[in-house]
Amino acid sequence: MLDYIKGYLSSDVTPGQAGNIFWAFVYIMLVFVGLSVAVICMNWLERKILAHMQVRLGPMRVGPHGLLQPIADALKLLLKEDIMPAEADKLVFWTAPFMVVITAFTVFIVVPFGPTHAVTDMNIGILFMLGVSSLGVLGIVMAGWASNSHYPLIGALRSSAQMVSYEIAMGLAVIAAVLMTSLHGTGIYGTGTATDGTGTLSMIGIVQAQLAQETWFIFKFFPLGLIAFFIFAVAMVAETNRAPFDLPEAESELTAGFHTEYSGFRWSLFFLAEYSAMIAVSSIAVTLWLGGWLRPFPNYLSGDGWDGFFSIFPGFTFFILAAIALVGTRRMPKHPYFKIQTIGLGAFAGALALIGVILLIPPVRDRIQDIYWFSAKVAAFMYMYIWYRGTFPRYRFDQLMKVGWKVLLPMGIAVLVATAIVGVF
Amino acid sequence: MVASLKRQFGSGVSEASTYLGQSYMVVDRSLVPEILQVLRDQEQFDYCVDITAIHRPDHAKQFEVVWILYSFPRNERIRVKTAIADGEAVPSSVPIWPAANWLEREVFDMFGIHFDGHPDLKRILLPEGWKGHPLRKDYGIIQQDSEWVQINLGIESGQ
Amino acid sequence: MTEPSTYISHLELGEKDETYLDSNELIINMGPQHPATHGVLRVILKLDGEKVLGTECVIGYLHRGVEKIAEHRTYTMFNPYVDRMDYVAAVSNGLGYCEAVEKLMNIEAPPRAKYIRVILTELNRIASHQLWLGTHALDIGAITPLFYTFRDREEILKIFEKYCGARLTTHAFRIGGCQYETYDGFEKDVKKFLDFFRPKIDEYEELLTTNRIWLERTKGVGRISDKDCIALGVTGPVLRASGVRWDIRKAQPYSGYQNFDFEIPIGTNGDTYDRYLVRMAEMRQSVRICEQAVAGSPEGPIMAKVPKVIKPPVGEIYHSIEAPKGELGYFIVSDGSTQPYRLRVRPPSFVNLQALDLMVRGALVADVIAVIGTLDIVLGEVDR
Amino acid sequence: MEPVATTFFFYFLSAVAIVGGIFVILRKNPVHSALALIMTLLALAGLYLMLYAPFVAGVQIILYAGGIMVLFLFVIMLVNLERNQKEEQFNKQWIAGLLAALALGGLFVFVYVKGNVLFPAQVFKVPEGENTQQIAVVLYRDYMFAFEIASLLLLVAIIGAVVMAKKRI
Repeated sequence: MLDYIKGYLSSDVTPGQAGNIFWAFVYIMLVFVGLSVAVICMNWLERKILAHMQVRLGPMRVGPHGLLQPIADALKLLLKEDIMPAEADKLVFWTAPFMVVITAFTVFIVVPFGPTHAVTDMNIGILFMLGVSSLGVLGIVMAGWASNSHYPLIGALRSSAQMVSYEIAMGLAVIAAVLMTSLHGTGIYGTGTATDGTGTLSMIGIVQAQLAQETWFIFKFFPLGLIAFFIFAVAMVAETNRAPFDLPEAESELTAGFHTEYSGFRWSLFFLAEYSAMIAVSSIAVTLWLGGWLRPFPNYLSGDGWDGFFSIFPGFTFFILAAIALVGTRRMPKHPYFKIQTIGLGAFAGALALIGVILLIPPVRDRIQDIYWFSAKVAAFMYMYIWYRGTFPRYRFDQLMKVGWKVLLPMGIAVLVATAIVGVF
Repeated sequence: MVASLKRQFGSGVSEASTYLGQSYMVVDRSLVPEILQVLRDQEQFDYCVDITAIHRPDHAKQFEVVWILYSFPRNERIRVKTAIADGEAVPSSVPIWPAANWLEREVFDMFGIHFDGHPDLKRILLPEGWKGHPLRKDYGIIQQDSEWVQINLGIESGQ
Repeated sequence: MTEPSTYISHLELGEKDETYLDSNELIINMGPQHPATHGVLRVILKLDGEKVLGTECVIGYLHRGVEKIAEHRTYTMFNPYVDRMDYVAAVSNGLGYCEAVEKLMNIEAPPRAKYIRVILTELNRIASHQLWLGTHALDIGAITPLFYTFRDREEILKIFEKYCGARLTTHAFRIGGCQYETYDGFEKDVKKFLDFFRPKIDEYEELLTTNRIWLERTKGVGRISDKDCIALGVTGPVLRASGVRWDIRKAQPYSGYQNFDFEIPIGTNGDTYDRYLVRMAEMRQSVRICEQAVAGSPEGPIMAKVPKVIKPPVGEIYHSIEAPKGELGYFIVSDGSTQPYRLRVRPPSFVNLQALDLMVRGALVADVIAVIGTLDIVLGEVDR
Repeated sequence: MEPVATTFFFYFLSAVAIVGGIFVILRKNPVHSALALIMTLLALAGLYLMLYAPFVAGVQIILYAGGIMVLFLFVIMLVNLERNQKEEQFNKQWIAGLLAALALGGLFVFVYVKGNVLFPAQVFKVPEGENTQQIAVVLYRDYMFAFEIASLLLLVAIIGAVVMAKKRI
C-alpha cells in the first residue's frame, strides 16, 4: 500500500493517467479545498476592491479590515432559514443548485496547475471542460423553472439563450487555439521547433505545445491569437453571468434573476458555483492563451540563474502580503477596543510570512512554481472580473444577442479560417 | 381672449375675470367640452396642467371642477371652473388632453365625481373597493374604510 | 399644434397576440417591492417574451392624504408637510408652497430672502439630480456612479444641515421669507462646494457619457416626442430633452430668477440619453446660478412683514415653480380662515409617470427600468 | 489507464439510461421529461467513454445535453404548460405502439441470442489517446463526401426552419 502511494511520486504524469486512485483522491481534495478557499478570498477581495473603486471602505467590522467577513457570511447563510416556495417543483428546485455546483467543480478535474499537477489529463480535456461547464446552464434553467415564479423564469430564459449563443463564439475561439497547437506557420510567423503537425485537445498538451513553440498563443500569428483571446475573454464573462453580461440575475430588472426564490444554503451553492465557474473559465483562458503554468519567458530567460530568480516569486508574494498586513497593524486605531483586531491582523501577517518562508524551502519551491504562476494569471482575470463590474453598465438582452451573434461569431469564424490559412501556408 | 369667449358662448360663461393676475372663467357644465375644445384649438391652450375639484357642501351645486390650462405659444395660464351637483357627471377631457387621464381618475378617487367618456375611470391612489371619497368635506380626517382594512390587511384599524 | 399623436388607452389584459409559436404572454408584477421602481411603484407588465406589450401603473402605496391634511392644518403648520412629498427636493417644495401663500396674501419676500431661497433651491436641484443620476445608473447596471454622486451630495446636505439643522426634510423657508439668517461662512461653504463640484460633473460624465454600453442602453430608449410630451402634460427635464425650451424659471420667473443669467439646456431626440445630458447640463446651470446668487446677494432683512396669524383673504391662487422634476404647482383656495379651504398639489412626478406606458410600448423589460429611472419619479410625490 | 469496475459502471449507466428513457414517456410534465432525457443522454455519454470513445462522449455532452436540451427546455418553458398537463397522455394509437415496441423487443432478443455470431467476441480496442485524431481522419479523409452532404442537408434544414418560423422576411 505504501509503495502504491510512494510509487506515484517518482512518476511524471498526472495521478489520473498513472491510475493512482489514492493520489487522484488527494488531488481532488486539494483542488476542492483550494477552490473553496479561493472563493472565500474572492468574496472578500471583490467587496474590498469594488468598495475602493467606489470611494468607500467595504467591510470593516468583522475582523480587521473585514477579513473575517466571508466566514461570517458563510455562517449566516448556513443558519438562515431555507425557504422553498409552496408552488415550487420540489425535486427540481432541490436538485438545481447541486447541478450547478457539481458541474462547476467537475471541470477542475482537467485543469492543469502544472505538468503533473492535475487530477487527470484527458485526451479531450478542453472539450470536457466546455461540455461540463455548458451543463451548468441546465441547473440555472432548472432553478428558474422550478421556482414557479416569473422573475426566475425570465432569468432562466435569458440565461439559456445567452449561454447557448456565447458558447458558439467561445467554441470557435477555442478551436482557433487548438489549431495553433498543430500549426507552426512559416514566413513571418515561423517560430519554434517543428512537431508532427497533430494538434491536441488535452489541456496539458496545449500548454506543452506553447512551451515547444516558444510562444504564448495570445502572441501567436499576431494578431490572430490576440483576437481569439479577446473573443474568449468576452464570451467567458457572458458564460459566467457576470457584469456587464449579468442579465440572468440583473438585480435592477429581475430582482435576482434565476435565484430570486433561493435562500440560505441553497443560495450559497449558487454563489459558490458562480465563483468557481469564473475561476474555471479563467483557467481555460490561461491554459489556452497565456501559457498555463509556464513562468514568464521560459525559453529566453532560461538557465539556473533565471530559474532561481523566478522561483523566489511565490514566497516573495506572500512576504509582500505580510508586509501590507503589517503596515495595516501600524495604521490600526490605537484605541484599546481595537486591540484584539490589531493582534489578529498581526497574527495574519505572521501566518502570511510563515507561508512565504515555507514556499522558499527548496523542495517546496520547485513544486509550487507551476501552481503559483497559474494562480497568478487566473488572479489577474479575477481582478478583471471585478473591474468590469465596477465600470460597465449592463447590456440589454437584444444588444447582448447582437454582440454574440453579429460581432463575436463572425469574428470567431474569421479568426478560425485565418488561423488555418496562416498556419498552412 | 376671455371677452371673445364670452361673446361666443354668451350666458354660458357666467364669470370671467382676473384675480391676483391670474385669469379664470366660470362656465356652465353643459358648455365644458366645447369651451375646452375651443381653448385648445383656437386659443392654443395646449397643455393641461391640472384638473382638480373643490367641495363646497354649503353651495347648491356642491362641487367645483377646475381645469388649469397653460398655453406654450402665449405663455399664459387660465383656470376654467364649473359647478356641479353631487352625482352629476362632467364630460371627460381625455380626448382633448391625454394628460387628463390620471388627473380625472384622481378627482374621481378623491371626490367621487364621474367623468363621462373617460377610458378607464377607476380609483388611482386609494385601493379599489375602498368606500368613501376622502377629500369631501364630510369625510373626517382620521376616517377610514375600516371594513376594507380588516378584510385586506387583517388588522383592526389602520390608524 | 396638431392633434396629439398619442392616446393612452388602458391595458387590455385579455388581448391575444397571434404568433406562430404558441407562446404565453407573461403578466409580470414589477413592484411594489422591486429594486428598480424607486420606492413602491407597482407596474403591471404584459410581456411577450421580453417585449413589453403594455403597462399599467398601480400607485397609491405611499398615499398619506397630504391634501386632506392641509385642510386641517393652519398655513404655517402645513409648511413642513410639503417637504415630505418630494423628499429628494424638499427645498423646492417648500419654496413653491411659501410663494403660493405669499402670492395669495399679496406679500413679497425681501430680496435677501429671495437670494437665499435661490441658492438653497438650486443646491437642492443639484442634489436631486445627483440622486437621480446615481440610481438611474444603478438601474442600468453601472453601480459605481451611485457612490460618486452620494459622496458629493453629502456636501450639499451638510450645507443644509448647517443652515437649518435638517438634511433631507429641511423646512428651510417660511411664509414671507426665511426663518434663519445664513450662518457665518455660508457663502464660503457654498463657494467651496461649487468649486469642488464643477470637476465632479466632468467625473460623472467621464464615467458614462461616452461609455459604449451606456450609449447603447440609453440612446433611442424611451423616446417621446415634444407633441406627446405636451399632450401628456410632461414637464421638466423630460420635456426639455424632447426639444421644448420651456422652464418656468424663464417663462414665468419667480423668486427673482429673472436676475440670473442662465440657459435652458434642451435635447433633440427625447430619448433617455438626451434626458441624461439635459440633467447633466442643468447641474452646470445650477452651479452658475448659485455662483451669481452668492456673489450678488444683497444685505437686508430676510422676513417680510407678515402678520402673526396667517389669514389670507378669500380667494384662490395657482402658483407653480420649476422643481427638479418638472412643474410643481400649488392651487390654494382660501375661505379667509387660518386653514386652507382646499389645497391641491400639482405633482410633476405624478403627471410625468403617465408617459411611462407610451414610452415603453414595444421596448424590452430592461428599457422599462431605464425609463422609470429617466422619468425621475419620487413616489412620495406621486402618491402624496 | 486501466478501467476500473467496468461491469458495475456498464450496468449502472445502462440502468440510468433506461430509467431516464422510461421517465421521458411517463412524466406528464414536459420539463420533467426533458430532464429525464438529459439524464439518459449523460448516461449514454458515460457508455461512450467506456467504449474508448472520449471524443464522442464529449460531443454528446456538449451538443445534446448542453446545447440541444437547453433549447428544448427554452421552448418548453415558453409554451403553455398548463394545457399540456391536461392533455391525455396515452392516445388511441397504443396498439400500433405496442406492436412497434414488441417488434423492437424481438429484435433486441434476437441480437442478444445471436449476438456472438454477429459481433466479434472481443471489442476492438482503439487507443484512447488518438481517438480524436482518428475520428478526424475518418471524417475528413475517408468519408469527406458524405460528411459534406450531411452538413449541406443541415444547412438546408436551418434555412428552412428560419423561413418557416419567420413571419415576414
